[in-house]
Amino acid sequence: MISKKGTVVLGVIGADVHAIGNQILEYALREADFKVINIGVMASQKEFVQAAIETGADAIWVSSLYGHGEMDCRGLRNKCCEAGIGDILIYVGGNLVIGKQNWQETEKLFKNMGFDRVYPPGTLPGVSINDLLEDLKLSKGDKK
Amino acid sequence: MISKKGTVVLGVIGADVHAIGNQILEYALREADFKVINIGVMASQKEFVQAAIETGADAIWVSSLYGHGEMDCRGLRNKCCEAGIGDILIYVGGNLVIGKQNWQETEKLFKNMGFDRVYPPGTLPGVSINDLLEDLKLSKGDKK
Amino acid sequence: MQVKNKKIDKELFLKERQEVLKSWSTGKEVDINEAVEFHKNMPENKIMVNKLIDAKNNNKTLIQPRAGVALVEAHIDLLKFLLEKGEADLLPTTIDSYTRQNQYQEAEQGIKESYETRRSMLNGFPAVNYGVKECRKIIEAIDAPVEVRHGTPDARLLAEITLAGGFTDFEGGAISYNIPYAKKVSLEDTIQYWQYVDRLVGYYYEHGIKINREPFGPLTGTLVPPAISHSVAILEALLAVKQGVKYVSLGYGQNGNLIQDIAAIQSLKELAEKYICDEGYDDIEITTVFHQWMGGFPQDEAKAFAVISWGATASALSKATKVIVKSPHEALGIPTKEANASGLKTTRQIINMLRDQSIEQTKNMDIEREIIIEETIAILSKVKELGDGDWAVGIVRAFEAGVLDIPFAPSQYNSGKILPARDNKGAVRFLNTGNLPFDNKIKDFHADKLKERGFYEERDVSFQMVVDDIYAISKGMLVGRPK
Amino acid sequence: MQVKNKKIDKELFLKERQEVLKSWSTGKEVDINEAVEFHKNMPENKIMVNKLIDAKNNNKTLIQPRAGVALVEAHIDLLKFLLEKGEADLLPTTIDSYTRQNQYQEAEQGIKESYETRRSMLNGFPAVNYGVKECRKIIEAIDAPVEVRHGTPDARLLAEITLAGGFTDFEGGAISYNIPYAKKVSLEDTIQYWQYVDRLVGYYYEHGIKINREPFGPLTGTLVPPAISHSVAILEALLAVKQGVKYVSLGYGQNGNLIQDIAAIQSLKELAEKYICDEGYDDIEITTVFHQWMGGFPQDEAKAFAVISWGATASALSKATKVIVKSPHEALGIPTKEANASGLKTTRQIINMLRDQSIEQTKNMDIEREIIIEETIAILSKVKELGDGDWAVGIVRAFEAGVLDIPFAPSQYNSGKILPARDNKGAVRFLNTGNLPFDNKIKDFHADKLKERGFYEERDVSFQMVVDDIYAISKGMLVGRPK
Repeated sequence: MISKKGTVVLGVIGADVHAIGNQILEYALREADFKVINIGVMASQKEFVQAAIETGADAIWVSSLYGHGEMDCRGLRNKCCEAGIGDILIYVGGNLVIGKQNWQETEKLFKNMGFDRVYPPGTLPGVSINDLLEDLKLSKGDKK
Repeated sequence: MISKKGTVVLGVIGADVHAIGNQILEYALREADFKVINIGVMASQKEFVQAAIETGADAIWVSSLYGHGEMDCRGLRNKCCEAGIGDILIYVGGNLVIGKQNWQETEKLFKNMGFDRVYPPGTLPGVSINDLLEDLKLSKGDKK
Repeated sequence: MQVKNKKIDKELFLKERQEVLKSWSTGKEVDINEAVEFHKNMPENKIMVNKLIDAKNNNKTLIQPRAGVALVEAHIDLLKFLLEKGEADLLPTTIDSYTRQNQYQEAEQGIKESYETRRSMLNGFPAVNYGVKECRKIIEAIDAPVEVRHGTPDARLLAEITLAGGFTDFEGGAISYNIPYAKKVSLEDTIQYWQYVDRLVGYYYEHGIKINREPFGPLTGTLVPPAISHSVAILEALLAVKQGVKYVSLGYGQNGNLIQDIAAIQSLKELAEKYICDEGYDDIEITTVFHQWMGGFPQDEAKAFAVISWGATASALSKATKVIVKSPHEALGIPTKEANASGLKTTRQIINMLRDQSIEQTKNMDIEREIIIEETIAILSKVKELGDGDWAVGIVRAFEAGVLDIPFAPSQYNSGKILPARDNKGAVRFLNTGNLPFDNKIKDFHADKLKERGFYEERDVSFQMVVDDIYAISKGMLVGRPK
Repeated sequence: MQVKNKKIDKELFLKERQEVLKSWSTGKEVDINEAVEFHKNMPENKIMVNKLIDAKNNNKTLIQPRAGVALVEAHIDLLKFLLEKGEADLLPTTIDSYTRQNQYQEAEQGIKESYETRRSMLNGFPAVNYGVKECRKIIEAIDAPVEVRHGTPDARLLAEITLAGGFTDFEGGAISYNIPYAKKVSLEDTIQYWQYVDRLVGYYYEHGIKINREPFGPLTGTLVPPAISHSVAILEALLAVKQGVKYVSLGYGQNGNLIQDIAAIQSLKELAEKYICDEGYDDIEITTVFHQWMGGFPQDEAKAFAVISWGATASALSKATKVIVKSPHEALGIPTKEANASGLKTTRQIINMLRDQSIEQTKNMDIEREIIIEETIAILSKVKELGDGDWAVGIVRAFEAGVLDIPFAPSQYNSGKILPARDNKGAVRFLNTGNLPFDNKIKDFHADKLKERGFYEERDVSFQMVVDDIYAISKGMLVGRPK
């Protein structure tokens, strides 16, 4: 059965070692019939891009739980463009900045960095998976 | 030993039945060597004034714990004036209004009604007793 | 002595009803047959008894706030908020203090000023002034059972109006809403008032309507030894079932020592079932109510959350049928609706996390349970003896004799000789047993426990301990130790 | 295999120090003789060991927050606030994640951006970049002991700088700050790094300075079975005392089931004392640390307060020496100082109210205690066997063999075969014991417990239970039941 709905590169960016959400996301994506390349915790931007190129991934899912997301995520979209996969979907979620967040501002900050979807802490996997299905339908529709 | 420091009429005003603070106050005043006329809970303005006249009290201590204090306390100073004891010290304390209080406003409200001292919830007896000792010293000093 | 523990004759009851309904203008709206129909058409999930029995059978602890404001629409908004945002299982309508004293004129003034100032000038909902139709607006708007909670010595008209209004639970009793809530009302009077209320509930039952009755457990809410509140709760239950009440929730106010609190809920259930059974009833459903700490609260909200959590913990571990919840604003007066909902959510989280947990019965729990049972039986036996076998007569005489005695109560009919204080582990003991009919074994038990504390604190056992204990929790401790 | 559980030779140690101190510019500020003098002149109440031993002797539970920001003055303000407004007993300095990975360049950038934006761009205090003098500003300003808390696999330079800076407690260990905190760092390396840290602490001790060491108890912080974290804690304690450490605090992260949590603290103390004693030491002070719930928190603050209270309750009833406190902002990231203080105050109130209370030892507590002891002994015996009697060698080989295995850990040196899940009462059991050296009796115990839950929930025992359990508390439950 190769009815995979798509391929996702999954990882926790920067010096962040939060492994549990990452493992749950992998489990949830597989359950939802996606192919998952999990590059694990402490992943660099380069590792994300490399994995996406090697596997022809449809999306990159970046987690950041430790508050340094703002510094770690800058430039990821650029790196993708330089590598020729500029239109890949990039989602990010977690505790993205230090301190209690004004969510609107945080979301705007990361959207301006080129992320397609930005998720607050506590988002359940199903939410982002549904978004992904929708985004993929649209993008695949476009291609037809 | 008649070294009583003064006489206080003590009571809980209105339809309020909170008896415990009242009993503690009585205990604390007696320990501090005051004469106490405790008219107890559910005391009317008339009862306060009557007791003060009959005993030549130095102060009236009004408690109100149930939030109706604003309605119950209006006019007490007037009743004292009409009864010829217009310059008696009147203190009030407790949960004086409904809801979480802006204390400055509540204090102002009751000072405008003619109360000499207004206490927020949770005031320990010692605080008001010290104030009373000070106010009495001043007023007795005046009389000399 | 004119009171007797005897079911009120139907004709006499119906005649008295006419008088009661005349005591304020809204009384004439009450049509009991129409009210029975209203109840019959009510959805099952709005009936308190259904939810309580379901919880009892499934070992769940339900959560209920306190809440009441002066204006109907605001009151409905408040209850909806507590149901939806606060995740309450059961809802209350707390009645204002003027209505509790039958001062309907003053309540009217409070409603008027509340309209004018757009804020509640009353500390509760003045149900009598509003009457049946306005009460039903509440019941129709709220998708949960609603109980009337008050503190009214003579609640006959209040019961008529709120039960006709669709409320399915009514708090209070001849002792619990008199001695802690009134100064000069005689027990003969309140026994008769509450026999009327119970008879009314029984009347509804005869017509197929299940209404729950809940004696007010915590009494004065401060350092009440379990045997005292248990005696009162059971006596009020016995008076109630005599009038045809079938559903009774018996309450207890948290004292703070976990072992004593668990033992209290255990013994309350056990004793109530025994006494109800001894009177020959086999069709009474008894449930239990745990009140979170009723004494002084810390002003700091974080600390108040801790007190609320500790109450939630004790309620869950004691397996009470429901818990009455405090808010983090407790020390500051009546809470905002958000603070009220916060108290509920904290309690909900604790109850849920403890749902599948339990503590085994330990030796100390047994000791506590047994002493409470022994003390309560001693008191109730003497009450019955003083009443020559009649509980109602016994109550009146027992209060006269100080055999029933409630600490810190304002009533002149209470002898006020007993004095409670915490022992070295925070359990509430008797510093003075007054005229309670306790044998030396019980008296020595309490004296020894307090001596142990005195020794530890290097001070005499005295009233100063009581004062220290009263302030202790609001100052962040359970036992009021000297500095 | 180059690691051995052997005290580092003094000369070699002093030589290695020269290398370590060169690894970042601030290293040259460290003058250990001067640092010893600095410690000697420190007031007694700023020394962690003094407070811990006093608490242990007086059966008190101390409270400590987590806290660290990028800028020194802001960090001092934060700690002062937590001490004065939050009523903390002990204080931390939490180190930022770049420093934890020895990425001092990135930390420098974080400090710079924090200055520019006037908000902390780092999730902790970059102590290495600041150096000894700036660290001492903290110690001098704060009237309480301060511990370094981090998550650094190679913390040699961090230890040099912070201990010279006057900190009197240092968290971490070869396993607990590697396997849950790193991806590709070998155990051989971290064992050597931490032998160095312990040797440094031992060196201070030889010069009359008491510094406490605390292996990080909760590991990955989510559904860690007690025997797993106990094994790690005891192994790190054994390595530490070998290097001359005399004061060890062993930690455990709350699992949520009260009986299991109490039994865990009891058995941790018992086991640690046994193993330390078996190794021939009689001069080691062991204290215990209870971490409030380390998993996902509810976003709602009222519910978070309940989780904090429940942790405080378990810490008090288990009589842990100190409790590490969460804040009501936990689900949302790093808390404001006010929220941090709130968590402390809630904990303080619970600890105080439970100060004089205790739960007796029950049969189920004994069962839990015994199974934890049995499991831990099984693991540690196998570790020793694999190491041919050498704990350090054993650790490396045991991880290779999956005899030591930490659930949900990111390290490639962790086999990750074991899987935990809650049983029907919320205690954490093994759904998969992987290669743990458990006999059938232990395996059956866990299988039966989970079967019981599966039966109750009418579903198979599977990974879905684990997923449900991980989200449960943040959704308001302890056990992740199906809808």
